[in-house]
Amino acid sequence: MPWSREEIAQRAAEELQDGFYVNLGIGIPTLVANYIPDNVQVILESENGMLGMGPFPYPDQVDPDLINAGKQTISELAQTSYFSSADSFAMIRGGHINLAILGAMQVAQNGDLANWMIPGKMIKGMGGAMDLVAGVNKVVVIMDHTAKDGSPKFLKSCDLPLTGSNVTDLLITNLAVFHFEEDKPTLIELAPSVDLDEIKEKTEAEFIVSPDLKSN
Amino acid sequence: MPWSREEIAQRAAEELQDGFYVNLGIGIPTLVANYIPDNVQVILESENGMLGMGPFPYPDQVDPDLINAGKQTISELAQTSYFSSADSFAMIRGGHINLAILGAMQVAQNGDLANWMIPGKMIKGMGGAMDLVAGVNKVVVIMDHTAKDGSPKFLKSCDLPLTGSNVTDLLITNLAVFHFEEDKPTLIELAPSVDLDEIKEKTEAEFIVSPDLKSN
Amino acid sequence: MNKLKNSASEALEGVLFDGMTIMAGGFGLCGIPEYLITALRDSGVKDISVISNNCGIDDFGLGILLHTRQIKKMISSYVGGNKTFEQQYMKGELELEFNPQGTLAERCRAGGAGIAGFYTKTGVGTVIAEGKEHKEFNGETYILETGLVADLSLVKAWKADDEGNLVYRKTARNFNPVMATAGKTTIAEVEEYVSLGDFDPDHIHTPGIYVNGFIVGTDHKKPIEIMTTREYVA
Amino acid sequence: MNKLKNSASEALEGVLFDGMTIMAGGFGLCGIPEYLITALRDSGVKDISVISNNCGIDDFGLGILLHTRQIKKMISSYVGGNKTFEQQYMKGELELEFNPQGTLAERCRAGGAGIAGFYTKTGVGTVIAEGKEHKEFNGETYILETGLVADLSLVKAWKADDEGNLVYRKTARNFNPVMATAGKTTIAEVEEYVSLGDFDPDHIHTPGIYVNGFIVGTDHKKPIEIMTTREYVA
Repeated sequence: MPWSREEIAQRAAEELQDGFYVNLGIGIPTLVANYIPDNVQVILESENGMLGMGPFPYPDQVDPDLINAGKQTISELAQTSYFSSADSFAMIRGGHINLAILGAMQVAQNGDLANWMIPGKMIKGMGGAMDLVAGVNKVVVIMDHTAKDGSPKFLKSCDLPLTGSNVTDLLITNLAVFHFEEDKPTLIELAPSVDLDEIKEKTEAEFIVSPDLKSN
Repeated sequence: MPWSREEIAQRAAEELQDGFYVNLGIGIPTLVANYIPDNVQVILESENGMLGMGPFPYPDQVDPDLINAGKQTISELAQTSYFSSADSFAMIRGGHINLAILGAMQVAQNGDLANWMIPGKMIKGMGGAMDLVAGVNKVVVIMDHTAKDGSPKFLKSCDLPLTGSNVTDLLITNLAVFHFEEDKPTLIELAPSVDLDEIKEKTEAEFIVSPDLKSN
Repeated sequence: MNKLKNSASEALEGVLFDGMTIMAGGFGLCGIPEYLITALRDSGVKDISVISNNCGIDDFGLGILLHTRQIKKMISSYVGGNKTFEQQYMKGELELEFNPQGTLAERCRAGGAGIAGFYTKTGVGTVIAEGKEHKEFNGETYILETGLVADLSLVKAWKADDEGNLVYRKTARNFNPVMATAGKTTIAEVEEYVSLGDFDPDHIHTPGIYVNGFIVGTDHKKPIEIMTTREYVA
Repeated sequence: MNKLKNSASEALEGVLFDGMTIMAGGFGLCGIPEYLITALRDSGVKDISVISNNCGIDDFGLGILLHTRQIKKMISSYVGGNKTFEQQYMKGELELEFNPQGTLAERCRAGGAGIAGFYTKTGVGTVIAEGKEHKEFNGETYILETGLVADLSLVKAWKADDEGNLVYRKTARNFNPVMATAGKTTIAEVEEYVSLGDFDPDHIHTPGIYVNGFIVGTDHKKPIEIMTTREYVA
């Protein structure tokens, strides 16, 4: 049984380590905040200029001057600090954020990531995604393993315009988890009731199977 | 009669315009602050990270956390702001300071300025001088017209290592004032009892004499 | 020298011309100079190139300058959620230059700081890098991006004093401080005017040197794009 | 995660090694990490390259590391007023690299901000430009300067909270905020420890993400190099 969106988020949350500074992308990555382990303290960064992002505010505490990078109203915490967009991306580009969790349209076996535009459609812009994948220490990508028509999204090479080249460190899909090192990605974990044959069938990218492959 | 140090400072103060942001170098330039005209309000910048520099503090208000770029204790004003060295030089390099008044060892006819090192002597470093001459909109240089041995300091070309090339906008010596434009510097003003012959004799640089040459 | 102006139109007097480049602070609708944008619209200035992270929404923020077709070109990182924008762009009536958000912020900082160009890893291997100079530093590839300056920067702050010192509030700070440094002229819009000396000089975000004038707006609309809340748990 | 350490030596445990590069904040003797410099001396770490605007005076600040000959190289903008420095340099026992002050500050910022290099006008036509890449932008010549990072940055702030958020005081801020961003490890020395939540988050100068640990010093000496005062006029 493939992982649900919540289960993907939960699996991604396992990558969080105590003391990490983390940026969560828009969409499923946002859900990761709900699964931070009890013994782990992380500080969430929002690239519009905030460290120490808190949960959504109570209805009577909504503040139009306090939003996250997804333009949602949020709250602050005791450790919160604010800064300019230039300082925010200095932090991101300078490698000070330990982990980013981002959604994707396509990932290639060399770690290329495409998540910002589909040619022919109106392009909305890359926002801060290119800066995040270029600057953050570890980039965890989460996406469905295949497109709605069943075609693979984990490819030999992306055909969509790239967000970054050779930037993915870990790929978590609804079927499996892949770890990226020097050469080829390594399959390290399978979703419940998913077997290697199904992964091979639904994946275009070449990958290695870890000797310690974990089944759930 | 040549201008005294105070008179040179007083002449330099005539270059101040209302609303100007101004950086005063160490030494005689510091004296300029004593001659700011009554109808002119300027804001002094200190490149160690302060806008709105006030006068020396009263003895019981000395604060070791509040010094100017010459490491002298100073005071703050109602409009004062503090910032980092990076932000300070962003301001200087970005052309936001209207006027700098600096001392010099040598000036050349093309506006080259040397004021930071004498080969063979222990070099102390250029501090912020290279940044100031490269970034500030108008650079006013003040120096004695000749060295102690009588040799000219306003030269065809500097033989000391440069602080900046083609950076001088106005040169005020104890004998005269020169304005720098595209081609050659123009002599625009003489100190009291100083005549053109004396300037010619004591100057190596080629210069034009303004038709409106002002005698004092 | 009191930099307080009586109105947005007074503050913009003499600085507007057709074909000019204008930076406008804000992220989404957060921290945008509402009244100054309205004054821009009312001025009728045309063929503007606008440098701003976003382009407002259909009926608010920079979006209102699309309806009047005053914008010729946008330099932004994200323009989603604006139908008018999409229509004009698809018809070829509007030029668009995308910059990665951090590159856009850094280009504004560089412009204000006298840095003509800088090397960044952001965008290497993407369309953003096409036609740009590539250079290796310590075995890694970087691309050259250039500094940006504007004829006019319009910023939104929380408070200002007579000198034009500015303080921003929470995430409404965003692009405003860097854009304030990169305008040949910079006009600020604030919610509160304080007396000289009321600011702690250690807390000033934008020193007055960057601010040519400011206006005090009342009843800023500050619309919320995506209202998200949690419930009180008994 | 409380980043408060019990002592300077505890804060530096495990991060020192011979031949390392260390950034130290401060301008003259203003805003220097006194206790951390003493701990550096006591650690005996050798052959350090130090990036700091100045090198203290003979018997205070970084100057004390000259007496013990722990410094191999200084990267500074101004080293006047230090006899020990002059002697060791003249004897060829000490390497020295001068950077214009603004270039030094910007190189530290660039290092912390992931900017590999940047183009500046500062130093064009001087010895500083020798051997550096020159490039024209809009008809003006600029030189390429590179970003600087350090194995360790030692900074001095006024106050810190548990998270390591820092606030500086007056001109003691100087190089400290940029150097805090450019250390692989950054240790701060403060005068006052405040509880989490005591800072207004709009007033924090250095977010805790840049600070690995901090110590609270008591009775900082803060010597004054040039005491200048005016008289009360009756």
